Amino acid sequence: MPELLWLIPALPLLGFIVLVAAGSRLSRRTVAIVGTGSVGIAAALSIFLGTGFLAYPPLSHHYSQTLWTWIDLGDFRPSISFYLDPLSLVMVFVVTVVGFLIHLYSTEFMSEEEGYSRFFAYMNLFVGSMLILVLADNLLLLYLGWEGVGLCSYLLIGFWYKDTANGKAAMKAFIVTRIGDTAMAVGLFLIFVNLRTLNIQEVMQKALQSWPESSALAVAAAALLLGGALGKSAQLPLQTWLPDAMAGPTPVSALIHAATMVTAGVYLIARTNVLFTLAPVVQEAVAIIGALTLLLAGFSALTQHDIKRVLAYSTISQIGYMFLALGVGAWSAAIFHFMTHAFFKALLFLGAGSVILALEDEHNMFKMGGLRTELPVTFRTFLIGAASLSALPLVTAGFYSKDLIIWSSWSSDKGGPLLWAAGFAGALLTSLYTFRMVFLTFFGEKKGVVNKRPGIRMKIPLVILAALSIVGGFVELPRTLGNFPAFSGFLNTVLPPVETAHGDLSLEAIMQIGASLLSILGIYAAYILFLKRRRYTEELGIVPISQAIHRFWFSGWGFDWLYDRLFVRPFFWAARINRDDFIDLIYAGVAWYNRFLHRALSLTQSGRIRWYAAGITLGAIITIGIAVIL
Amino acid sequence: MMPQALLEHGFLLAGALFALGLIGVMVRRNILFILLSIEIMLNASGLAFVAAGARWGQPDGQVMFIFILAMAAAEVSVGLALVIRLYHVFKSLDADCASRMKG
Amino acid sequence: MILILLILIPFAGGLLSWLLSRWSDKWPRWLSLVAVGLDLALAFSLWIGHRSSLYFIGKETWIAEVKIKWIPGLGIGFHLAMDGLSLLMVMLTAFLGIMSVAASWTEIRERVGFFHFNLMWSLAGIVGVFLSLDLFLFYFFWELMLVPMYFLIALWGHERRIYAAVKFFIFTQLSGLLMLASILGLYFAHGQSTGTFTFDYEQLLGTTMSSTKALFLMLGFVIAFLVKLPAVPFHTWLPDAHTEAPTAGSVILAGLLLKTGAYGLLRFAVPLFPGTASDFSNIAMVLGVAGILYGAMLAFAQRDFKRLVAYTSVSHMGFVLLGIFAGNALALQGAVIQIICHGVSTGALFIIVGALQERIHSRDLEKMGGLWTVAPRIGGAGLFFALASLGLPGLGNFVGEFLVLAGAYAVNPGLTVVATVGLVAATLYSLWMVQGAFFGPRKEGPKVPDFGAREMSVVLLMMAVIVWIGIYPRPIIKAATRTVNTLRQTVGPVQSNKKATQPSSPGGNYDPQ
Amino acid sequence: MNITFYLTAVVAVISTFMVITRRNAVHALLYLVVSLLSVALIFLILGAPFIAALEVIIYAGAIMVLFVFVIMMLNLGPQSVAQEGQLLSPGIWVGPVILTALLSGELLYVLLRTPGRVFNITTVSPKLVGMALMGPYVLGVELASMLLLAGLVGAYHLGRKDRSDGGAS
Repeated sequence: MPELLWLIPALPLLGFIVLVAAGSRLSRRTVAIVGTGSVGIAAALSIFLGTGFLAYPPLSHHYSQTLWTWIDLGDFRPSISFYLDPLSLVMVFVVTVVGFLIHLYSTEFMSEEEGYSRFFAYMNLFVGSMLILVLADNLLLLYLGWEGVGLCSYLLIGFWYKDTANGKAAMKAFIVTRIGDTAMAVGLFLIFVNLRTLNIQEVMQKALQSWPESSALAVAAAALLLGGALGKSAQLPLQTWLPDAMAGPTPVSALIHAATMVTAGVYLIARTNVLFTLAPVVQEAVAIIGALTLLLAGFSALTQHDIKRVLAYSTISQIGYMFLALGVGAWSAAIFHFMTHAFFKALLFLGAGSVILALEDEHNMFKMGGLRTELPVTFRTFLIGAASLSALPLVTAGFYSKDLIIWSSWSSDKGGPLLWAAGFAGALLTSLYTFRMVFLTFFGEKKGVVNKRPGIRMKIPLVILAALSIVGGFVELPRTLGNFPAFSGFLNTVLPPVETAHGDLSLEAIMQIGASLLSILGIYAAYILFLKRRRYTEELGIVPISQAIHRFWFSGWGFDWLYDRLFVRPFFWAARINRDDFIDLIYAGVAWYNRFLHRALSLTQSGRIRWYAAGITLGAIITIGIAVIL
Repeated sequence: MMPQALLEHGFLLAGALFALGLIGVMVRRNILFILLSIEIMLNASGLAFVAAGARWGQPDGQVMFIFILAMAAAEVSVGLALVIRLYHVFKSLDADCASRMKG
Repeated sequence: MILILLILIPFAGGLLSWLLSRWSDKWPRWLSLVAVGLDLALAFSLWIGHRSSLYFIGKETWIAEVKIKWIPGLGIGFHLAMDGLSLLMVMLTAFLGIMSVAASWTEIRERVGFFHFNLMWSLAGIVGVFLSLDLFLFYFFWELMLVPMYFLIALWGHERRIYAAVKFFIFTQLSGLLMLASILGLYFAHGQSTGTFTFDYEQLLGTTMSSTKALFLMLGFVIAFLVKLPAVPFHTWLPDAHTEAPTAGSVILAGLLLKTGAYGLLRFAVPLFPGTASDFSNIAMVLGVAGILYGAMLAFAQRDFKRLVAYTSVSHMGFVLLGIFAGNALALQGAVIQIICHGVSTGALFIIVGALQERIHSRDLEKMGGLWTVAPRIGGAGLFFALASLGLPGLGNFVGEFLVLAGAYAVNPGLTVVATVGLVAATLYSLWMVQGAFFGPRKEGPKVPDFGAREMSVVLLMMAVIVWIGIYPRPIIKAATRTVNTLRQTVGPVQSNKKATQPSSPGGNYDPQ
Repeated sequence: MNITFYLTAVVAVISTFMVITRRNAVHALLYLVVSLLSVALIFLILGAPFIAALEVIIYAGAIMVLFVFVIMMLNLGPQSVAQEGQLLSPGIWVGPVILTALLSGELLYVLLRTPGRVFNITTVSPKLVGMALMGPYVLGVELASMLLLAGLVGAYHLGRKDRSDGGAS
């Protein structure tokens, strides 16, 4: 049974190959069947393997399967092999199931588009690469998947390639993440050169044995891997690419830029948690970066007009939560939030997609409104997603996962009041911007004309994801609410439990109530500000200082501006200046000098005998003169 | 008493004639005069050989003169043919006319 | 004997092509194809036959050898030999030879016979360079491959072909002259110290001489090879030559001629002067890194598609240089793989550019754009090889670059980090190229027919090779193992003395099982 | 010393000077004949009667006659004398004279650096010359014959009238 493991990534890749080779000759129906089917079978297979894993957990707590040795050079023996443990099982489950639902949604969403087969080919390649990433048993294979998903992200952001702006956004995404990837590559070199292996489990063991805590190598290794994670997961300071990545089709944003790829950084850190434990400085940096990112992105989300950009900033912010959890050592909480986030954020993106499709490619929320009667299914599912994102207490998945993170950031020995405060404030921000979006889009007066209502293939994924966004949280109930830690229990063979420093039960309850109230308060505030009393916001918008702040937040805290001045322009300038290669000028100078000599000497060839005779005479004078003097 | 001579004097005369010929080559633009001046120079160098041969009482200097003579004859014949050709082409004896091979 | 055949077949093929071209233009094309195909088959049969002996460290170094007296009075012999490295190089030569003949099937319409004559002779010279073990013979082939290449550029090139051809010729000729001086210097140094004057490689190995003399002699070799490689600052002939050459010329230039530089370093410069070379290694590695970054930046700045690809060669060969002088097994194997993958991927990019130029008569990226709509196959192929050149894992170039960098990291971490920035730079220019040519709105222009069956099969073959090396590079690694080990045995002691503090020498001594 | 030698030398120099300054080619030619005859006399003084005879016969006789023929062929009239006047501006003399003076100065310095060597003049008979020519110098004679042949062919080739009125091919 575990022998089928390789099929999970292989099936989508097979789909990719079929679609690339024969895509232009297949009918749309066949393309949809191949594209969705391959992922669907992979999803079924992963559920099948997962139940097997749960029912009969292997003694070593993992399955592994080696296909072939990739490179064989002395110690350097990375192989193409897959490693299934609870952590990767969760990842595989989310990737395949959410991936399948989004594929299904896309079959309808993209039905009017050119390049239908190209779309599904890229999507399949993405799912395959993502599965390789999460199943890889060594860092090099992980890196392969890592770059593969980056590539697919690039290809899919730039899917509508005829618009140069999309291409630019795609390049930006690839290049910014590649900067992080480069750090990660250096990390790989460091790990291999010092530990003589790239196999993840061996790396962890050897690191524990040979690197003392806070040793320079451990810190460097963790920091370099963190660099990769920051790029891929769009955290400070490499977060700028994600909002622009919304140029891609909406299912792409849902799959890649919300549910799966952007959380690869979280997976990487969780996967190599030993390294981070060995480097407390870096782990603390992870927490701080997470906290900062979740706040900054939350404020930016509050000011966006484009519904997808709101969701993009929200994604950055939620991944910030995950980083916060990782930073305080609440590994399983991060993965838990990853899972619930994948459900509700995919749901929100797909909902936004059907709104956008209905209004003929209208992204601006201020031109929407009153859609709740026009698009009832979309509205209801979107509402569930929004509630889950805002962590509406008790009934939503987001509540359980986010609450766990906020609590951990207080209770963990690595946590603290400041980190907790950031998470706590973030909760208010989250519900505020989420329901701003809901109220602007679905409530109020109607502004647009609905042209296209979602069909069955778009509704099914919405409904399933909405269901998951609710029940997904019940796998892990806090001590105050039934104490059912099934999820973290499942993961505890891979991810060590959070080390609590202040584990007061009553405090936890108080904090949960506080967070719940905050979330509801946020929703209420959004109701007041963006639905009931719009003039408050309008009056606020007139004040110059708030305008300035608005602009600042709207532009994502000016990072783009800064990077543009700091890196992009100088680089372009240098490239343009040196287009003709100044080194060539040196050789051109030599050539010019020779040509000059040639001209000067050819002047002496006057064609006049008298001059030649004079020349000979002069030569004779000089020669004899030299002879005389010597 | 045998007649005596200073070797240097023979050389001086040869040098003077050579110098005059050289001035002629450099000054004159008429190709005919250039050829004449070359004859003067050749003759002067022949004189130097003969003078040097006379110093030792050996025939080698004279042999050299004969070679120079042969060469002068060959040179003049070709040179004069060239003069005719030049005049035919340019309708002038000005050697500077034939400067097509200038750099 | 088979080695002589390997050289003789393209020679004869070239001559016949020229002779038979008076009847029909088809003759030279088919003849050349058959000739290089035969070469590839021969090399392949050698590979199959020696698969295992390539790998195990046996007594004899060579899998095939020919040694005939030529001018014994001067110690010149006709000495050919092949080991794993030369076998790989010969196979690459034959493979790219086939590709370039196929790629110029419709491009070349004038003096077809003479074109193929030059192509074949150039290939024959290259094969000779990869096989000869007599320094005199080596120099002979080294010069032989240049002259036909000069004609290829000067006669069938683009707008500024004469300039480019002359520049190419002067650079390589001058550097070749330096090498000749060094060869003679080595010849006399060996003769003085042992009394036997010989050009034979195996005898010249381990010649004792003073360190300054060794330095100068090595510099002669190294500069010749660096010019060919090319390394910054000797690279400026390359963009002109590559840009102006016809497609087949560019493919051979980028795919093979540059590789002779790398091969020369591996075969001659380092083993002949082991101590000096490892003293020189830091400078060479800096040059390599400079090449990686500088080439990438120049590539990014270009508007001319072909010129852009040409500069990427500078960047990629920087990795090779870095790997060769990092000197451990990882880096050396990485360099070998990079040599092969760069040959194939850049060759393919040149074929694509050539195909585009044949169709739209321009190489200006700003005049292209949106070609994906009309020619998705060209676009897909372009995208694929752009990804290969930016080092996407799963494709061959990644394996090469990663191994080089991992090996170099063990020797010099700081420099390697700088070199790794080259990966970002490679992303920049590769994406820029794809964006400029294939994406964006379609500008008005002539009709662009997509790749036909011939071009598609060429490109697909090259893709297959890149993917194969990307996910299963072990045959290549195996084939080069023995060469790399021998190389490390000559250079190794010096390096491990230098790094005596580190107990397990990085990159590892290893015995393959 | 032999007064005849100096007198003849003066005549030679003056006549040679006249050669290079004349405008009329025929005049120059006649002066050259005078110059050659006086050099022949000097050869006689230096004890080389055979060479003196050759000088008169071949130089003054044959070669000069060749010049005369050519001048006659070219049929140069008075206008060529006038043209020659234009070509001979006074300024043109300066450079060559300076150069030649420098060269002569150097030669003089070399000659006069060592004290004069007086020697007895003995006549070297034509027989001796002939024996030397046909003895050790026979190869030179052969070469000279080749040269003369080449001159002959060259002169014929160059001098012959072209069928096509182009270059000298």
